[in-house]
Amino acid sequence: MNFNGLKRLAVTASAAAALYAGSALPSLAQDTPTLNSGDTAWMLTSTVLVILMTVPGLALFYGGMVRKKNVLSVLAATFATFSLLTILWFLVGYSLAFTDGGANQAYIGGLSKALFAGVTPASLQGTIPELLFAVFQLTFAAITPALIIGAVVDRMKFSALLIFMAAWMLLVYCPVAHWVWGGGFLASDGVLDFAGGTVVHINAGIAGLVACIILGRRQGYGTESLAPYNIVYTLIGASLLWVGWFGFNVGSALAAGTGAAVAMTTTQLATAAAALAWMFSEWLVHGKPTLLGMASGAVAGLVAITPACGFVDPKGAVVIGLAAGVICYIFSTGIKRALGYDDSLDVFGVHGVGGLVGAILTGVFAAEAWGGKAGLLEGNFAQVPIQIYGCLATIAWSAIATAVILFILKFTIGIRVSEAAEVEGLDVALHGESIQ
Amino acid sequence: MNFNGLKRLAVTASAAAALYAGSALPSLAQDTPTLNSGDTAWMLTSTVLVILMTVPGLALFYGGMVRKKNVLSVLAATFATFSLLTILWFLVGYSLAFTDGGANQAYIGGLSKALFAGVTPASLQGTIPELLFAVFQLTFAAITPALIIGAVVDRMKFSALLIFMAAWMLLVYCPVAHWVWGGGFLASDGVLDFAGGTVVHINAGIAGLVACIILGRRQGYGTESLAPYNIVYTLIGASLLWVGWFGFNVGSALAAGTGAAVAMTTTQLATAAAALAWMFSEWLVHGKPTLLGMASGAVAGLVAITPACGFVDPKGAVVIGLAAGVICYIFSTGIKRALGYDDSLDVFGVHGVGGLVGAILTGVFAAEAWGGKAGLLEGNFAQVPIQIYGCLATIAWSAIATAVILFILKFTIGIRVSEAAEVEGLDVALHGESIQ
Amino acid sequence: MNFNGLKRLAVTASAAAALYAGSALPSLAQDTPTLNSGDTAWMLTSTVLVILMTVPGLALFYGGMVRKKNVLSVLAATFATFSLLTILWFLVGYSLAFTDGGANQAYIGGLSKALFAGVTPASLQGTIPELLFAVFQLTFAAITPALIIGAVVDRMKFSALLIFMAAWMLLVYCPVAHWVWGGGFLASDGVLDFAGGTVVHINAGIAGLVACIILGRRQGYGTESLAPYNIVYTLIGASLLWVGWFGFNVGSALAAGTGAAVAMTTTQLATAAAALAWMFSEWLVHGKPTLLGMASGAVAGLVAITPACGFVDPKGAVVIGLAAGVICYIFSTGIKRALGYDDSLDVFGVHGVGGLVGAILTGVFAAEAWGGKAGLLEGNFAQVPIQIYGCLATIAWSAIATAVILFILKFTIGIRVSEAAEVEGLDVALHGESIQ
Amino acid sequence: MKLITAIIKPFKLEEVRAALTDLGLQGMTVTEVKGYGRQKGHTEIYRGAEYAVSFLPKIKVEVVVPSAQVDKALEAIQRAAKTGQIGDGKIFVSPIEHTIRIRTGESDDNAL
Amino acid sequence: MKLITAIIKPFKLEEVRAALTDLGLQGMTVTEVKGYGRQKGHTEIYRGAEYAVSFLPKIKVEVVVPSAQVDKALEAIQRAAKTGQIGDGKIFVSPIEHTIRIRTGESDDNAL
Amino acid sequence: MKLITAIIKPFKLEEVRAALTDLGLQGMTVTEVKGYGRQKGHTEIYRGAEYAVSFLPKIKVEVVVPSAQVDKALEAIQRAAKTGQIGDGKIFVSPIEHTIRIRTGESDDNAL
Ligand SMILES: Nc1ncnc2c1ncn2[C@@H]1O[C@H](COP(=O)(O)OP(=O)(O)O)[C@@H](O)[C@H]1O
Ligand SMILES: Nc1ncnc2c1ncn2[C@@H]1O[C@H](COP(=O)(O)OP(=O)(O)O)[C@@H](O)[C@H]1O
Ligand SMILES: Nc1ncnc2c1ncn2[C@@H]1O[C@H](COP(=O)(O)OP(=O)(O)O)[C@@H](O)[C@H]1O
Repeated sequence: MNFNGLKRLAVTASAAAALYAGSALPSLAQDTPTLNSGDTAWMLTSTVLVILMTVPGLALFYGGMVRKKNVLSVLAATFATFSLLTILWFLVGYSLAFTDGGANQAYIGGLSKALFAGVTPASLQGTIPELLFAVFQLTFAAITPALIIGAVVDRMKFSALLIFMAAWMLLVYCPVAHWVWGGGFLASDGVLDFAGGTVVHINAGIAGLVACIILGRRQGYGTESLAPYNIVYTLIGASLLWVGWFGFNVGSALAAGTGAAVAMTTTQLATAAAALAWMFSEWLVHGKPTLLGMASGAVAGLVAITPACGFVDPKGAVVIGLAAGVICYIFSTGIKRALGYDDSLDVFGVHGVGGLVGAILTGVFAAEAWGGKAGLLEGNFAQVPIQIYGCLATIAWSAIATAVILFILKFTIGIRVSEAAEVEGLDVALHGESIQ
Repeated sequence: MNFNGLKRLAVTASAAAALYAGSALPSLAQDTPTLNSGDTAWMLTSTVLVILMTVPGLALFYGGMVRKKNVLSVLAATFATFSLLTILWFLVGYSLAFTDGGANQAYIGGLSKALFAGVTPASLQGTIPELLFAVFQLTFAAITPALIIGAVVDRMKFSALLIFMAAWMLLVYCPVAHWVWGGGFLASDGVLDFAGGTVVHINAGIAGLVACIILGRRQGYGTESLAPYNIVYTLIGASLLWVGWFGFNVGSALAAGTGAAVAMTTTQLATAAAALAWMFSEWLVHGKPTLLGMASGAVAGLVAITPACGFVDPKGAVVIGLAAGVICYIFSTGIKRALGYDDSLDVFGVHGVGGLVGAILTGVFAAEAWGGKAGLLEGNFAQVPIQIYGCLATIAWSAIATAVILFILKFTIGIRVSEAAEVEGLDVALHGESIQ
Repeated sequence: MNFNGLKRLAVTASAAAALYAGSALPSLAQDTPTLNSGDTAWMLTSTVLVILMTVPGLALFYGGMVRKKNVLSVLAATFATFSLLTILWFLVGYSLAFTDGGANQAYIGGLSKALFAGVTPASLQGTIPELLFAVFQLTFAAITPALIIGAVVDRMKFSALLIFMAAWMLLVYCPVAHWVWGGGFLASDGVLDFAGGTVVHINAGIAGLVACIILGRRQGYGTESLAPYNIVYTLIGASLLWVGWFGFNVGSALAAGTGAAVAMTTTQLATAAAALAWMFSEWLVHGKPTLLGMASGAVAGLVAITPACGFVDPKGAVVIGLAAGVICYIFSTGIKRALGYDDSLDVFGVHGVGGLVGAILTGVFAAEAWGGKAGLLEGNFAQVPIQIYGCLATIAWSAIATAVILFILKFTIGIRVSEAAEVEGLDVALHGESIQ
Repeated sequence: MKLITAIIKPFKLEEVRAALTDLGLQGMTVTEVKGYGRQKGHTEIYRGAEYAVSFLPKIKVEVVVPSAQVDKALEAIQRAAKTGQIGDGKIFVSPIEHTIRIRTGESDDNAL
Repeated sequence: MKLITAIIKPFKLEEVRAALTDLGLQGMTVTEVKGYGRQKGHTEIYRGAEYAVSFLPKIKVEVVVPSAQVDKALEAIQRAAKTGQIGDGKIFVSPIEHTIRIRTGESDDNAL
Repeated sequence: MKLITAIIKPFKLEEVRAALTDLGLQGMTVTEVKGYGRQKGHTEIYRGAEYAVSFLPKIKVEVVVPSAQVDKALEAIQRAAKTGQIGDGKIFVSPIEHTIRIRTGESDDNAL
C-alpha cells in the first residue's frame, strides 16, 4: 500500500509546508528524496490548471457580470494583474513567502531566493523540482490579489489598480502565505489550511470588502439597473474555475497519490452540494433558480472546501458544501444589501464568507483517517478555536494593510476614475476599446 | 517492453471492468497491486478533462444552438444536472453500478458502497486510488444524462428536468453501466465497449429520441426560423468536447501506458475524419461547408470511436470516423426531417446513431495486436452479432424506462412549460435572467 | 538526483531530436529504454494542451479580431485545417518529418512510416509510446499552418485555403521540421530550437507575410473601420494559447523531469514580461493600455520563448520576454502600417518577428547549467550566427515555397473571394451561417 | 404616400411580412425596438437584486405605401399581427412628402 | 396626434420614462441608436490602428400623444433628459394622421 | 424643417456622413435596421435545415434639416449612397413641425 501522500500530509499543517516539514522531520527522510515523474507530471498539470482558473477563468467569471461598457476593463485588470504578479513573484515574492526569515521567521521570509537565486534545475522540493514548486505557488500568489478585482470593478483607475495589486501581494499575500505555509506562526500554532482557505480566500475577501468601502459605491447603485451583460461568459468562467480548482486543491497535495484522490473527491462533492444549496435557497426565496446563483454557489463551495479538502471525508465535504451554499447566498444577497456596501461581484460574500465557513468547518470535520488530524467530531475540541484564531489574524492584517495601501493611493494618484469616465464606461475611457 | 496497459485491456471486456477482472483472474495478480503515481497523475487529469467536457463543454455546445431567449436555460440545465448527479452518484449511484449485486449481479449492483462506504484513502483500484476511480466514473454518470438535454431544450420544465435526470441516472444509467462495466450480463457475454459507446451514447441517444417524442415539437418547428443564436459558443463547446474526450476515452485505459497511447491516437484520427466527412457531405449536398457541420461531425466521430478506441488500429479508426461523419449527417438532416420528430439538437442523430455505428464497427475492426480481441476483419464472425446484441439490450431498456419516467412526470407535475413561457423564452420565464 | 530530463536535452539540438540522438549516442542507452508512466502521463496531457491551443484557442484568438460578418469563417478555417492536417499527418506527414530519408536525409524524411506503418502499441520513443510521440508531433504540424490563417482572413476562398494548408504542411512544415528535429541539416549544424521557434513560428510568420502580400489587402483597409468584433473572444483565445502553450513548450521536454520544470518556469516568466512590455509601450505611445495589446504581447512572449525555453535561465527568459513585447509591438503597429501590407492579424508581426527575436536570443542566453549548451553570454560566440543561419534557411524556404503554392492556386482555382462575397461577409457567403 | 409604422410582437413579423407582400408591397424596413405599455414586463434577479424590466422586445415595421393602398395595408397588418392578447401593438400612419430610390433616382410612387 | 421623437443620453431613459408616465402617458417605443453631432466621439486603438468613433450611443424614445398633451410632454422630456452637457440630444415633433390598436382595432386617441 | 430618412447599405455610412457634414449639417441619428425589398436575401443552413433570410442588414440615417437645405441634402445622400446595384435603398422626406435642443431649450432651425 502506498501512503506516500497521506504520510506527508499527516505531518504538516498544509501540503505546501512540506518544505519545512522536510527539515523538521528528518526521521521520515531516510532516503535522499528523488524526483518522481508521476508526481511531477501531476504538478505540471496542476500549475497549468491554476493558470486556467485565472485567465480565462476568473476573468470571464467577473467579466460577464458587469455591464457591457466595462467588460473589457475587467478582463484587462485580470490579465495585467496576472502578468505583473508573475514577475514580482520571481523578483521577491517567492523568497518572502518561502524562505527562512531569520529573526522575523514567524512573520515573513527573507530575500535569499530573490530572482530564484540558488534554485537550480536540480533543486528538489519533496519529489518534484523546486522550480515547479515555485511556479505552482506563483499561480496562487497571482490569483489571490486578482480575486479582489470583483469588488472594485466599474470604477477603479487602472494605474492605481496595478500599484495596489503589487503592494498587496508583497505586503499582504506574502506574509500571510508565510505564516501558514512558510513556517510562520500560524503553521506552528497548528492552523489547518490545506490549499488556502485562509491565505487565499479570507485574505482576498476581507481586502475586497475594505476596498469597496474605501472606493465607494458605483454610480447608479440601487437606482439604475446594473444587470450583468452576459452570463454566458460568467458560466464559462465559473466552469473553468471549477475545472482549474482541481489544480489548486488537488495540486496542493504536491503528489499524485492517495492525498490527491481525497482532495479531488471532497472538492467535487462540496462544489456540487454548494451549487445545489444556493440554487434551491434562491428558488425558495425568489421563486426562480438562476444560472448566476448556481455558478455562485459552485464557487462558494470551491472556496469553502479549499482549506478542508485534504483533511475531511466525503460526507464532511458534502456538509461543508451545503453550509457554504446557503450561508454565502444569504450574505451575498440579503445581508450585503441591508448593510449597503457595494461589493460589486461579491468578493467578500463568496470568498470571505465562504473562506470563513470552510476554515471553521475544517476544524469540525477534520478526520484522522482522511488527512491525519482529528477535528471536533473526533473529539479534538482545540481545533476549531485554532482555526478561528487563524482567521482573525488574517482578517486583522488584511483589513489594516489593505486600508493603508488604498488610503495612500487615494491621497496621491487617486483611486477612482472621473464621473464622466464611469458613465462612458471603462472600456473606452481607460483602454480605448469596446465590444461591438 | 512495457505491455502493462495492453495486458490489462486484453483480459477485460472494457477497461473499467478491471474491477472485476482483478478477482476473476488471480493468476495475473501475483504482486499486490501498488499505487502508480504516473497512472494516478493521468487519471486525475482525465477526470478533470471529463468535467471540462460537461461544464463548460457540453453546456456551450448545446447553448449556442438554441435561440437567444433560451441560451441561459440550456446552460442552467447542464450545470444543475451535473451538480445533482454528482451528489446522487456519491449517495447510491457508484454502489449500484460497481458493486456486486448478489443475486441480481447480472442486472444491477448492490448498496454496499452507498455514500462511498468502505472506500478509504488507501483503497486501490488497479494502480490508482479507488476514490479516484469512483470520481472518474462519476463524471461519466453525470455527463450521460446531461446529453439528453439537447433533445428537450426550449420547452421542458426545469423542475421536471431535474427529477427526470435523477431518475434516469438511477434507473437507466446505473444498470446499463453495471451490465457492461460492473460485471453484469453484457460483460460476461463479451460485448466490447472501451469507453462507453453503448453505456453512454446509445443509451442517451435513445432516451433523447423517446423524450423529444413524448414532449412534442417546439412551437414554430418547421414554420419559424429556429436558427442558432451564436455558433461561436457551439464551436467553443465542440472544441472542449474534443479536448475533454481524451479524458473520457484515454482515461478509460485507467493507466498511462501503451493502451492510453492507442486510445489517444484512434480518438484523434476518428474525430478529424468524421469532421471532414460531415463537412464534405454537406458541401456536396447543400453547396456550403458549415462550421456547425464540422463541429457536429467531430462530435459524431468522438461518439463513434468511444467504444472502439482501445481495440482498433489507426486505419480502422479513420474508417470508423468517416462512416460516423456521413451516416450521422444523413440522420441528423434528411431522415430526422422526413420522420418529423423534433430532436432539437440531434441527440439521437449524433449520439444514438454515432453510438450504433461505433459499437458495430468495433466488432468489425477490433484487432488483437491493438486491444487484445479479434474482430470481423481478423476472422471473428461472432463479435458483430455480440455487439448488436449489446446495442439491442441497451436500446430496449433505455427506451422503456425513459418512457415510463416521462409519462409518470407528465401526468403528475407536467413536463412542458406553458405556451406563454415558451414564447417569452425559458431564460426569463424559468430563471429570471437574460442575455443582453 | 534525477537529471534524466536535463541529460537528454544536453545532448540534443532539441528535445524532439531525441529520436535521432538515441542512435547517435549509444553510450547513454545502456539500459533498454522502458516506458515511464509519469513521462507518459505528462505527454498525454501535453498533447491535449496543444489541441486546446488550436481549437478553441487559436480559433478564438483570431475569430474575435475580425468583423462580425467574418467571425465564423475564421473559426471554420481553423477547425477544418486542424482536422485535415490530422489526417494528412497520419497518411504521410509523420513519416516525412521523422523517418530517415536515406540519400535526402539532410532535407526530408522517407515514407517508411506512412500510415504509421510499423508503429505498434509497443514501440517506444524514449520513455513514452511512439504513438503518443507521433500524436504529440501531429499537434505541432496542425497548428503551424493554422497560424497563417491570421494573415489571410476576410478574403481567402475556403477551398483554396484547405488546399494551401495541405500543400504547405507537406512542402514546408515537414521539411523544416525534419531539418531541425528529424536529423536534417540544421540539427547537425547545431541550431538550438527547443520547441519550435524556427520550425513553427518563423516558418508560419514568413508564410503569412508572403500570403497576405500575394492575396492583397482587404477591401476598406485604411479607409473603413476594421475594428475587432469581440475582444472577449480574443482574450479567451489568448488565455487558452497561454495555457496550452505549456503543452507545447514543456511537452517538448518529452518527460516529466527537471527539463520540464525549466521550460515551465521560463515560459511563464517570458510571457508575463512580454505582456507587460507591449502594454506599457502602448500606454506610453498611445496613452492607453489595451486588452488586445496585453494579449498580443503575451502571445509574442510565448512565441519568443519557444526556441529558448529549455535552454535559458529565468533571468534570460524575462529579458527575452521584454524584448519580444517591445519589438513585436513596434512591428505590428508602426512598421506594418508604414510598409502598407495587410497582415490582418499580425502573423508576421507576432510569430515571424517574435520567432526571430527568440531564435537569436536563444543563442545569446543559452546556459550550460540550464539546458546543456553555452550561448553568447557564456562566451560561445558561434551560437548566434548558427541561430541566424537557421532562421535564414527557414525564411528562404518558407517564402519561396509559400509563394509557389499560392501562385499556382491563384492561376488555377483562384485564392480570393469575389468582391460581393467580401462585402457580404464570408460567414454567409462561404458557409451559409451567421452570428445573430 | 404614407409611412405606416407598426409596432408588433416579434414572433408575428413573418406573418406581417407575408401579408404585406401578398398585397404586392415589395419593400419594408424592420427595427428591433423595446416597447413600454400596458403589457407589463418581468423581473430579473441577479444575486438577489431584482430589476424590473419594463421594456419588452418588439419589432417596428416601417413601410411606405402609395396613399391608395394605405387602408388595405392597415387591415392586412392588423389581421396578421393580432393575437388578441395585451401588447399586440399599434399602427401609426404619417405623411411622406417625397421618396427617392437611390439606385435609379426614381421618385415618389415609382420609387416604392 | 403627434409623434414626439426624443434622442437622449442612454442613462437618462429611466427618468424620461418616469416623467412621461407621470403625465399619464402609458406607452412608448424605444430604440438603441447612434448619434452624430457636436458632442465628439472617441478614438479606439487596435494594434496601433486608431479608429475615430464619431457615433455615440443614444436612445431614441418615440411616443405618440394626443395633440393636447404635446406641450406638457415636451416639457417633461426636456426636464428629465437635460444634463446641461453637450450631447443631451433633440426632440422632434411630427404629425400622425391615424393610429390603430392592433389588439382591439380601436383607433386614434383611443388607441394610445 | 424636414426629416430625411435614408435607408442605405451599411458600408456606405461613412460616405453619407461625410457628404452631409460637407454640407454643414452637423447632426444625424443612425439605426441598424433590416431591410426587405427587391434585393434578395440568402439562405442559411443549420444541420440541413435551410432558413431563408429575407431581411438584409441596412442602415437608417435620420437627419432633420431646415427646409431650405432639403434638396441639397437629398442629392448629397443619393450621390454618396449609390452603387448602382439593387438594394441601394430609399430616401423618404417627411415633415417636422417642431424641434428642441434639450441642452439649451433652443428650438426649430436653431436647434439643429
Ligand atoms: N403612445 C405610444 N407611442 C408609441 N408607442 C406606443 C405607444 N403606446 C404603445 N406603444 C407601443 O406599443 C406596444 C404595445 O402597447 P401595450 O400598451 O403594451 O399593448 P396594446 O397595444 O395591446 O394596448 C408598446 O410596447 C409600445 O412599443
Ligand atoms: N439634425 C439632426 N437630425 C437628427 N438627429 C440629430 C440632429 N442633430 C443632432 N441629432 C442627434 O442629437 C444628438 C445630440 O446632438 P449634439 O449635437 O451632439 O448635442 P446637442 O444636442 O447638445 O446639441 C446627436 O448625437 C444625434 O443623435
Ligand atoms: N416601401 C418601403 N418602405 C420602407 N422601406 C422600404 C420600402 N421599399 C424598400 N425599402 C427599404 O429599402 C431597401 C432597399 O430596397 P430594394 O427594393 O431591395 O432595392 P432598391 O432600393 O435598389 O430598389 C430595403 O431593404 C428596405 O429596407
